[in-house]
Amino acid sequence: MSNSDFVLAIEDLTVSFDGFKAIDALTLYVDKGELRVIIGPNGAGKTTLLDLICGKTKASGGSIKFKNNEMTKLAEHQIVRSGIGRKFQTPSIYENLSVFKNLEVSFPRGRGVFGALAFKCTDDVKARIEEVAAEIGLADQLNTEAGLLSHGQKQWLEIGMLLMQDPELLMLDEPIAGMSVRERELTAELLERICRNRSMIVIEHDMDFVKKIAHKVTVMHQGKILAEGPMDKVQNDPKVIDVYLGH
Amino acid sequence: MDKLKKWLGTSDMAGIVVLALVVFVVLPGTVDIFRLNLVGKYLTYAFVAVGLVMLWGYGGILSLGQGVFFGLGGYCMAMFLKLEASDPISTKIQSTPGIPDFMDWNQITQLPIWWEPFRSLPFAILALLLVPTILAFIVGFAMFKRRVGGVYFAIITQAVALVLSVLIIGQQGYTGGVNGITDLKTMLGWDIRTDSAKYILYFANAVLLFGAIFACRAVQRSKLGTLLLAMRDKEDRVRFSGYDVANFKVFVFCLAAMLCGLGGAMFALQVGFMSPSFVGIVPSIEMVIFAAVGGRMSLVGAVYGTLLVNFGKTYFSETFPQLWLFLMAALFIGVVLAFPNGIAGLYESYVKPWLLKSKAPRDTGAPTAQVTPEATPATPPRTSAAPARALDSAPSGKQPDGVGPAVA
Amino acid sequence: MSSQDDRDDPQSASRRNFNRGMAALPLIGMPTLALANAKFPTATVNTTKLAITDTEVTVGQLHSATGTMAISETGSIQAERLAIEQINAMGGVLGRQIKIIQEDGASDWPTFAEKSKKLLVNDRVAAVFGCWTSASRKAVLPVFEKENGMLYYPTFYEGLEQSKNVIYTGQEATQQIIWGLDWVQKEKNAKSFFLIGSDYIWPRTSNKIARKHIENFQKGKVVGEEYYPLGHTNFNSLINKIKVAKPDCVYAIVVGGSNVAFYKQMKAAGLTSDKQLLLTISVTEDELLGIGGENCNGFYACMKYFQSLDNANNKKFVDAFKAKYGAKAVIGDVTQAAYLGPWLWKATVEKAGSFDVDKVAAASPGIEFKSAPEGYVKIHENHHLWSKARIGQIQADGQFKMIAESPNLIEPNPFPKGYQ
Amino acid sequence: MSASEMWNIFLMQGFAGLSLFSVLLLMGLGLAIIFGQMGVINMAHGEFMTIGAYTIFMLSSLTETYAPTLTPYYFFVAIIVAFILAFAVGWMAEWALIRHLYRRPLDTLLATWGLSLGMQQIFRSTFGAKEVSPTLPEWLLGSWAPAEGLDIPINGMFVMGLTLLVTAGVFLMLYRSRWGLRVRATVSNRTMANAIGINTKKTDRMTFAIGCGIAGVAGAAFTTIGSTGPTSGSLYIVDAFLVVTFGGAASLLGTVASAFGIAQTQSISEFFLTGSMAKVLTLLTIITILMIRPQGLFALKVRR
Repeated sequence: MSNSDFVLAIEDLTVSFDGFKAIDALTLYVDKGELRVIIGPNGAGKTTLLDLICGKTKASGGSIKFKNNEMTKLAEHQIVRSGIGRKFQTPSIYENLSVFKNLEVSFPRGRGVFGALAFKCTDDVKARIEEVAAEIGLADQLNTEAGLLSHGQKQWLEIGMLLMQDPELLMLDEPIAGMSVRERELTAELLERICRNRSMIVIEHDMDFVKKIAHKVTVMHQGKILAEGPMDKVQNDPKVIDVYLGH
Repeated sequence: MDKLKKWLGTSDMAGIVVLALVVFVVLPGTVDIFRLNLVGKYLTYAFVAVGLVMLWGYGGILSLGQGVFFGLGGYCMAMFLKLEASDPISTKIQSTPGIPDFMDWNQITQLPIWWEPFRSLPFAILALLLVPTILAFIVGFAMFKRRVGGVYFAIITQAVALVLSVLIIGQQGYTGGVNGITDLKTMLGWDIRTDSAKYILYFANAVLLFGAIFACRAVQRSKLGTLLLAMRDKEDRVRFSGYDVANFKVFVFCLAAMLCGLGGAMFALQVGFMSPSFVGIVPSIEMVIFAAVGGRMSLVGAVYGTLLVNFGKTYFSETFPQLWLFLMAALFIGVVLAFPNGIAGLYESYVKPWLLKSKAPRDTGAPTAQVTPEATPATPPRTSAAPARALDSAPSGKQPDGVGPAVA
Repeated sequence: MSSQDDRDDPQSASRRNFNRGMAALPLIGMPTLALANAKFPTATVNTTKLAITDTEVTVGQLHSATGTMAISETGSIQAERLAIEQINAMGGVLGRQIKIIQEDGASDWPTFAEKSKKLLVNDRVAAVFGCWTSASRKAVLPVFEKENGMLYYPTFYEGLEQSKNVIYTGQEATQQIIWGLDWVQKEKNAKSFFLIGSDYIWPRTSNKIARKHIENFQKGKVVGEEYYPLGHTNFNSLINKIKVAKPDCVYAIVVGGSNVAFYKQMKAAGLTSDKQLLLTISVTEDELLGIGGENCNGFYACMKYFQSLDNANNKKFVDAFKAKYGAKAVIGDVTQAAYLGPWLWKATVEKAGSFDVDKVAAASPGIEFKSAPEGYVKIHENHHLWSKARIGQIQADGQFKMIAESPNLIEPNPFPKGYQ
Repeated sequence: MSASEMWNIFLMQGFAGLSLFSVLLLMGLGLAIIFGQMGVINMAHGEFMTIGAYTIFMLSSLTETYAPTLTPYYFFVAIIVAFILAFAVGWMAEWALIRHLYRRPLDTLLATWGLSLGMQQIFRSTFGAKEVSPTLPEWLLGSWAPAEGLDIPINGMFVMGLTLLVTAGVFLMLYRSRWGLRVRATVSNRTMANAIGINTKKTDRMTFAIGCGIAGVAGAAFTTIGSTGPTSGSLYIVDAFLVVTFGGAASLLGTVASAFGIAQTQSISEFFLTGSMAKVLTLLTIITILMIRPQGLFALKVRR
């Protein structure tokens, strides 16, 4: 099978921390335009997997190909620049800056030292910021200091910051953790909308939410893939049931 | 009057204008040339403090080796001035006339080759800017690329300061050793020791300092300034927004180093000598306190802080010689415990609200307006003792129910 | 403790000590006071706007009261104050009482430069007694030359300097080194030497002179020369090198806190005075306080003064010093040299009949001070002092026992030909 | 030079390295606890050592005056008193100062620097600016000569033995006691430690005070090989930090290894080079290695 059909092709990926294999010979493919949800019990290695893809953790072995380019040897910022965006588990925004500045900083221009010095917030940048702000529902909060936002709004802001870069692969680590019911619904809608022209990997625990958004679900356990497929199939897989309910 | 009050309260230019008045008008008009020369000396330290605002306040990087760069800049200038002061006629009692006196005392009979270019003023000026910058680049590049930060960076810069001071003291034939390079007299034939020269140098120094402040202000207001603040807050987020974080840190470290070099050179010109006592650890830490007292986030505050600490030091050491160390100690502890944002922070929280009592909108866009008292100035390096996040744990604690987004 | 006396409220301290000084010294000066001022009107004795009134003359004192050098400079501060009080008790200088402005150099050379400028420009002092390290002197020297001040510098130092504006009351290097080396060669039959120093200009220059003298004049051998950073505390490797080189004599110019570590570790390594000859020019009674005499007894030091010198001048001096600063106070070479400063200045001013710095500088050569604790001193043309060199052996109680003394006064020679 | 002499020098040089190793380790241990375990940059560490040194001085004077017969033995008591005094001062310093600053490690640096200035001035006002020399027991000075030409410094052996004892003690306390468990729990997850009922505040104070106490012991022991004055402690501070950083801050074993490595590098290079150049060489080696391996020699590998 050719890898080039996939946006992301992970093969034989392994990482160990002092002998403990957090990810063990894992192979995973993500299609173009696919929204993949990864579920699994605590310690299954989900977040570690995202860390590996975005370069935060270096792999002990195996390969990660994004659009057929090897990512494992690249630095984090190079991986981002090739089109992978990642949202962290806890909202990771610049609390001291305004919403506007948060988005502006994420705009993919002037990324070098001197580029940043010369960077001007031109009209097209402003237009883009306003567009994204509207998308994430913070259009009227542009001048608010980000630290003052509610927890849910912070999560959205971080997603917005990723959208500024228009990544082809977007990875979200528990985007609805700590959100109210209403916020969850809105987030689900948001994800569906932004998924239209890019691939996404989402880690989530909330099964209703997963059901609502997932194209395909991967279940991880002890650093390995336990099952993969549509939600209803995976849900009925005895192995999965065993893992979730067994011990 | 109200208008003035409002302007003072809202514009960050106001602080600069007031400082300019103090430095260019009030001080020269009120103090004698001896005290003014002292102020000039303090203002050379202010370059370091301004650099530290950028490096420490904005970049979250604490260097305990800024004295190294101050010293290097000063030595570059002093080497030029010393060569000019060592013409064959005024050094004719030496066994080798025409070389600096301390070389003659150390049986060096020929000017070392690396001293030669310092006969040229343009070269010396270039060197005093570039030598500190290049050293900062090498150290910074090596460390930031490997994500050494916080405490570790501070300790390593401290070791660099120690190495350089041991080297300078040990190679006294080439550097003047512990005495330093003394007895500097003229620059291109212009006697720098006269009162008129002191005046001119004072103003030249002040102009350069304001140039430095404006340059730093421009950096703060650029996207780079925003990025520095962003990095200090969430370094990983910046990295995963596609920025090579290390490059920005190297840049701001080099910038601070260059400012130090400039300050050192102005010091050598105004005081008339340069000695390794600036290169060591103690002066480097003292320079950090200048910025801390002034407010680590405020360029103008750093200058006030420098002036205040040094005036205090001079005054107390003249008036209460045995008490002044206690006062310095109290200053260090007090600034950290009670006023983590220094003078500028006090201004922000007491003076400004008073100025704005007649209600004026707050400018939220300018980064200078944002001062967070509890901000951790630096993220610990990856290997620090900071607790590792528990694997795959969901965020705990209650979150406030947010208002729903206006998704149409 | 004792050394703190000088930092009490200066007024009460000086009053107290003034009374003591009065008791100790004959009151010859007092009746002549009014007369003197008629004889020396301020307008004629002070043509350069120095801080001098009909009854008072202001001088500066510039030492490190704080910082790492405070250890060494405390003695000088005390001695200068003692001398000035005694002079005041005798009626002062040209009928004027001496008033002191004390500044703290804080062991920091730029601070020394700053404070010296303050003393000369703002306070217009007639003379400054101060500095200890070469670095501090080098830092203030341009200021004194430019502002035309007068500095009395007490420390034995490396030489290579001579200024109209400085009187060097300590020995320059050749005075301290050459006679001492000749003595160990002659009396102890030392042919090979190991030179050790802290890494800065005085030890390096002194060792250079020592090496030239050993190699060119004594035809001896230098088997090692080592420098350690100031504040270094570990000398075991060095001591092993000494053991390998087996010199007849170790020539040590270690200073400050390193000194203590060096001698304690020498003793612990078995290199005590019964096994190893050691001559130092950097250990005075002050340093012995920190080292402990029991850790280096039997070694030799060469300088011009020891507290134990047996002469009438010295006895009076030591008694006065102890009366003022406590029975435990010790007096080292530099302390004594600092004590000379005010007395020499007084004599010079009286000879010149003026406080003007130019006249004082011009009148300095030839000034004698016969009641110096070290015996007799005279200012040379080059503003250094003629003085004797003496060898003392360290005793367990922290004092020196004088073993030998140069027969004549040694001429100061700050730019020694053949040693550069 | 004969073979036996060469052998003696070799042995003595080896001992010099070991003795420097124990000096570095002893001064690094207290810091390893404070800096390594708590992340507090205690710039006043040297001054806590000075407390120990002055304790020896005070007790030696007392012993000389009131019980001269006990002079050979007071040293052991004095070391314990040094620990207690430094511990008490450390306890107070933590209460007054450090506890407010746990979230701001770089600020602890400034605050403790201020503390060190103040302490130095207190020493100066109390004991005078000049150095003092405590009278040490005669048996501690001098050398042990098992063979002709071979002299082993007794004070070196004493410091070495003490270092061994203190290191063993620290290891035992950290890995075998309730306190150690609490400290390690607090270090790895403060919130969690709090949640399971560990009084982290008390643990912090105890930890800081114990670190200071060990500094006091080090200072007391160093009176046998170094000076006692208001600024004596500051001579050690940079070396101590380098030892701890170089070892990998959180690892005690790393501190031991790094003290050993630095001591050997310095002592061997001092033997072949001049003192100043040896110092430069040692420092440059440390800086270079730290640049290549910023986490130090021993570091925990965990997911971040």
